[in-house]
Amino acid sequence: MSHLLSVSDLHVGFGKDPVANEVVHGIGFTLDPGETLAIVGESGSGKSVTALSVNRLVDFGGGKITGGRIDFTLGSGAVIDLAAAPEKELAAIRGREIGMIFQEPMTSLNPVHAIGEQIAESFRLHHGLTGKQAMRAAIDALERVRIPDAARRLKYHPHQLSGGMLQRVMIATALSCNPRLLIADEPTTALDVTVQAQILALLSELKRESEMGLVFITHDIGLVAGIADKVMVMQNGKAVEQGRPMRCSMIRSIPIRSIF
Amino acid sequence: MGRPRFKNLVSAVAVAAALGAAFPATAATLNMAWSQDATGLDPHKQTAFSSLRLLELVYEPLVRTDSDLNIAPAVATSWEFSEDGQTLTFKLDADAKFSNGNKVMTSDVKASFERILNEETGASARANFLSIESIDTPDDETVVFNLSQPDVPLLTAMSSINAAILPAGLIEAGMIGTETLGSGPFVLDSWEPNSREVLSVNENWAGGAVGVDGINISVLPDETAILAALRTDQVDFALINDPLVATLVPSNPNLSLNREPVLNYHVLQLNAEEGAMTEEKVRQAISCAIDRQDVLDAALLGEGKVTGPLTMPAYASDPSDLLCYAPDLEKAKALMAEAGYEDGFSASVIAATGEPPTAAAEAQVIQSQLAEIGIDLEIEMMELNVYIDRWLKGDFDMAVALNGGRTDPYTMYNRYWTKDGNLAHVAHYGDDMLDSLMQQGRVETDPEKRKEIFAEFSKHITDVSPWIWLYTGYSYTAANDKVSGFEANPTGSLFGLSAVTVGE
Amino acid sequence: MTLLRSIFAHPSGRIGGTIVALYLIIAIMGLVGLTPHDPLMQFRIDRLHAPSATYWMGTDLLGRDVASRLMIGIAQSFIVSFASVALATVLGIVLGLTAAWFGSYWDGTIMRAMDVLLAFPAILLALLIITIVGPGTWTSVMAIAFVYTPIFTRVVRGPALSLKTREFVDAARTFGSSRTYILSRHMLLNLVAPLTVQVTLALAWALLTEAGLSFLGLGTQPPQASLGLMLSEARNLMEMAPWLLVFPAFAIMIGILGFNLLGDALRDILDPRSRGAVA
Amino acid sequence: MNYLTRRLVTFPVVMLGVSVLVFVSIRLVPGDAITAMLGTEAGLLTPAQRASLETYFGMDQSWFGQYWHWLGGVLQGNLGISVTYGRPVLDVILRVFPLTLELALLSMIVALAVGLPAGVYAATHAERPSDLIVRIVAMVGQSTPSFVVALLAIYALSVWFGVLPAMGTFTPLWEDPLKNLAQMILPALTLGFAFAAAVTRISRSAMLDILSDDYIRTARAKGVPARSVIWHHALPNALIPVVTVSGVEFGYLLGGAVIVEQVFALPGLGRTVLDAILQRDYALVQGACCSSRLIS
Repeated sequence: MSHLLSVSDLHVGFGKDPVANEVVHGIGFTLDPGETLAIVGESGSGKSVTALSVNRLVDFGGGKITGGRIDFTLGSGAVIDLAAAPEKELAAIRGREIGMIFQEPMTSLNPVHAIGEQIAESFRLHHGLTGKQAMRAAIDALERVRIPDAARRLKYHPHQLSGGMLQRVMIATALSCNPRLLIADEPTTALDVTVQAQILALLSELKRESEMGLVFITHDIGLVAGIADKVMVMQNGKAVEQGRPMRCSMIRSIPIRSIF
Repeated sequence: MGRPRFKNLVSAVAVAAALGAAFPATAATLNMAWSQDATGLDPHKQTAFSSLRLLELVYEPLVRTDSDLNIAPAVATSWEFSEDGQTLTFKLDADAKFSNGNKVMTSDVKASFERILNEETGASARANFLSIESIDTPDDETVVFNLSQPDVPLLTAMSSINAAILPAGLIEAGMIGTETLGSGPFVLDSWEPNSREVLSVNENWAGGAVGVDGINISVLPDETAILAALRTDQVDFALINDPLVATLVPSNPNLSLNREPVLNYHVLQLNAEEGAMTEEKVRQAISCAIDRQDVLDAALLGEGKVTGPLTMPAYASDPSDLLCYAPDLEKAKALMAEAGYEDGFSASVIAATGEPPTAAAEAQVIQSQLAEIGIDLEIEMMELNVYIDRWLKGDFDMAVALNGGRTDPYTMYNRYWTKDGNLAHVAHYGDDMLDSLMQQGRVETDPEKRKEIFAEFSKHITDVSPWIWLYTGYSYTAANDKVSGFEANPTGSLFGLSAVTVGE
Repeated sequence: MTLLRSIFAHPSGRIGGTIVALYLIIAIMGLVGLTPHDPLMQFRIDRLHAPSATYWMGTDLLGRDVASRLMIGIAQSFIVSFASVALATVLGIVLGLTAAWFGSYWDGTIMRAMDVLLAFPAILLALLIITIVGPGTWTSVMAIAFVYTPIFTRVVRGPALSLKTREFVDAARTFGSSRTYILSRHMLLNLVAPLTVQVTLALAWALLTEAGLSFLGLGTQPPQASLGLMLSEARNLMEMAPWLLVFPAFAIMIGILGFNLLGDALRDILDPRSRGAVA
Repeated sequence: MNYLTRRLVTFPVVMLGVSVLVFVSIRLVPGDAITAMLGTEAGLLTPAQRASLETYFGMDQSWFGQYWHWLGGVLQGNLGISVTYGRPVLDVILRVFPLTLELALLSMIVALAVGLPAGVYAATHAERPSDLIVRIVAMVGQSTPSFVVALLAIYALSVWFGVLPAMGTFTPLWEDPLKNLAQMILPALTLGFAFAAAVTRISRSAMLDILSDDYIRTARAKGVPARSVIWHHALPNALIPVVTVSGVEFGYLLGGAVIVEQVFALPGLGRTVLDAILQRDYALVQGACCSSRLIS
């Protein structure tokens, strides 16, 4: 049974000569449905770039995949190498098959549109729902992420909601089409501790409900134990450690410098 | 400043707009353009060329000057001086009517001239009529002017639109200037200043049938735009001031250009009361140093004719025998040396931007010509009204000017060269000979003698040369092939439009 | 001179920089007199000649060499633009800083005065100054400066207000530095970036206004030459002598293009916020 | 809310300042309504004639008296009588005002219609040759004096195409929209062209900033197609800086309008003010200047 996602020998570079200034040097990992992989590393270790390479968002940031494969099993069972796929195909996969949430909820939602509108947009895009049905679905999505009184909140604009609330909206949007894989790029870093715990609990609950694969990127080793089935530690663009969480070697591999 | 009643003027505008009386309405409407718009509607007060051109179509003076500059009938059919020249009698045209149908009465003539003479009105041409002591109207067809002394030029002064005959009723109501009611060939339907005038035919005009149904005049300040409008048949007829634009008209097959020599003269006025130019020899040196034909060729592309002080054909003499009309640099340098200015002096010249359009070019050519005899000239270009303000105060060393010409030498120059002339301080010069010649010219009734007097005047003034007379330009009218029958007039008057027809 | 190197590294900076440098050289040559012919000399027999070997850009109505006049024209337009923008910058800095630093009362009056100036249509304000004082180079400089000062005042006051509250200014105060020292040393240095950008854009705008004023007959006075005056003189000769219009028009266009490109480059180089953004 | 109240309080003060500045400066200009009307013939006036004309033009009172009289009039909505038009200043302004307003609005529309797409195109193709071409064309637009563009437009149209917008007169929109637009298109394009260049550059830099913002990345992560990422997500946010700058530029449009109205012979507010100054029509200059302040 092929994995949901298997990344092998991934190389990613930036700027005019991506090969010369390469940031990710030969990363490889696999993920099965319902499984959570935590990617840990200090900032600048290439973990976010790896995450962004999976759904090729790195191309928009001036980056380029220079080597390796990213095999992803679609809902239809077909396997596709995302690294080589043309942008047209990728656009169809993003949102429908692969969802993503980011670190800064405050700036990750369009300030000019109401949140209801932004959620409904995914439904319209991938399920062809019309205005009224899409709004109905948006309300369900918000309730699914435990946002009270969802109907009234539809008309709110991002600046009218708290960070935690916004992150829930992000999750609702990302999961609106029941993607098979969710990439979470440090979703809780910008939130204070109490809200952090709620979001983590929410993520693990949702993961259990839908057999969804989760790639969880963080620099906070403490979080990994609670949520991750597998861990990969990255440093300077390379994977220095992979395996079950809580293996003592794991801790040694975090360079001392990062603690201070 | 009471609120002038302009209701019917506004309603006329609304009617014209609603009718869409804009061009090309009926084929017989003449679409015309000029660059400077009239600045007012009161014929007694207005002096700007553009205002006179408009008012000459609406109002009529007692007599008119035809294209050969002879006096022709207008409101009056006949006129004669008495033996002793102390009275001037006019016989009015029986069927002369105002555009509202009322007959032109002798009382209207009397009221009009009383308005001109009354200082309250501020009529600009008042100085020309000071010899009128009283006006009698023995019957309803004759008007007799009793004069304090013989005044031959009075007749020509009466031919100017500044002596237009207004309805007495309108004068009492004080409505001159906001309403127009004249006895001329056209009626002013509407006037949007700086934008457009609409004229229609005055059926009651005593001068016979008018060739067109009406005239739409557009004001296009930029003359290149006028040329473009002519080429695209947006207008059929146009007045052009700038010779540089006028010479481009013939390049289009269907456009024809009409050049008409005018009386207005281009002149370099000197200030003979201050500095080096108090020396007569220095002024003569300047006259000899300036190559008039070269200035004409450079600044106006040769569009004009070198002239002496008198520009009207009747009195104009061949300028070549006047002092230094053939440029003579050696003589100029010699004169400068004799006057003790062999290494020259510096002075400034004022000129108005764009009025005439060639002023800047003329000033620069004169500057380079005078540099050859050591005169370091600094040019001061200024906005027209600032220039006029300084010109009226005589506050200049030199001035590039385009002054108005008249059909009679006396009315043309009495303001500058007579002892009590209003603008003597602007002329910056005066001597007894000029004054006496002027007075003799005024009273002399025999045309031959008058010619001799003014020829001598013209000889003497160029010798003394307080001013350097340069050349006269042309007034240009351009028309496309649809327009026929226009006869230009040296006074620049557009009265000829009354005889024009607009074909298909 | 790292600034120069980074300017020439920047794509539009390279083009803009070379154009402005070229213009400066031409202007200096014009002023010094290194022109093919004497710009004021009227060869009236060669009037309105098309561009030829002797007259590279042809001759004008009075037979003067257009190429030489163009060189002193560029010099004149540069002088008017630089002087007016410099004056406007100085006025802007003084007014902007006083408004920002002293606040409330000063701020109110100065900004209201600026509103009044800004309320005027630009050409009209220049026209009034020029008609009162009389046309000429220095009056055009004053007129353009007068119109541009409010903009500079705002450009200075904005950042100055925010800088005033920043820590390093308080820190400087704790060191006991005097007010003028703080104003000049700290504030100004931080304003250099927005100011330089505004200056280059203002130069482009000043060139345009000078041309507009000359078109209305209120700019530089004959026989002197400025790009705007040459354009307005060529207006009626457009058909007979197109070269009279084409060369000055291109000169102005490329000149302003140079300033704008330089301004863009400087904004990207100096403005920290957008340092990362793609140029 | 305090921005609005501050604006309301300062507005009359600024207007007062403008009116005083205009009042004094127009009177400092040498030459007056009499020389403007009579030209050199004004020298022939006898003192009595001059005095009567001065009362007619209201120039005999002291400056302070004239200003006080004018201010009093304004409060009752009477801006005085224009000497050149022989009509109340208010009527004259109301007749010429729509033209300039329409010209300014049309040029703004032209500028946004041309500038925005060009800016967006340049931003989305950043650093590729097409981006440089768009920027150069925008720069050229911004660096050509409007009267040169106007003159060339008139020459080209009249000589090569034999067609020309109606000049001299103005047919208001409500009277004959077809003719009005035919007349206003070319002037609006000329005035709008330079302004479009400015809009292009502003929208380009705004778009560049926005395209690197987080919510655009989110939109892409949602699988939103590229085209609607630009038009639905990025552009609305880019409009904010474009609109604010256009507001400021609107004031400059009036300056530009003077020259375009002169060359295309359109009797608008810009040209009326210019002629009023040349004619020394004090009341009209005063009224027109203050009203041009209203629209900017």
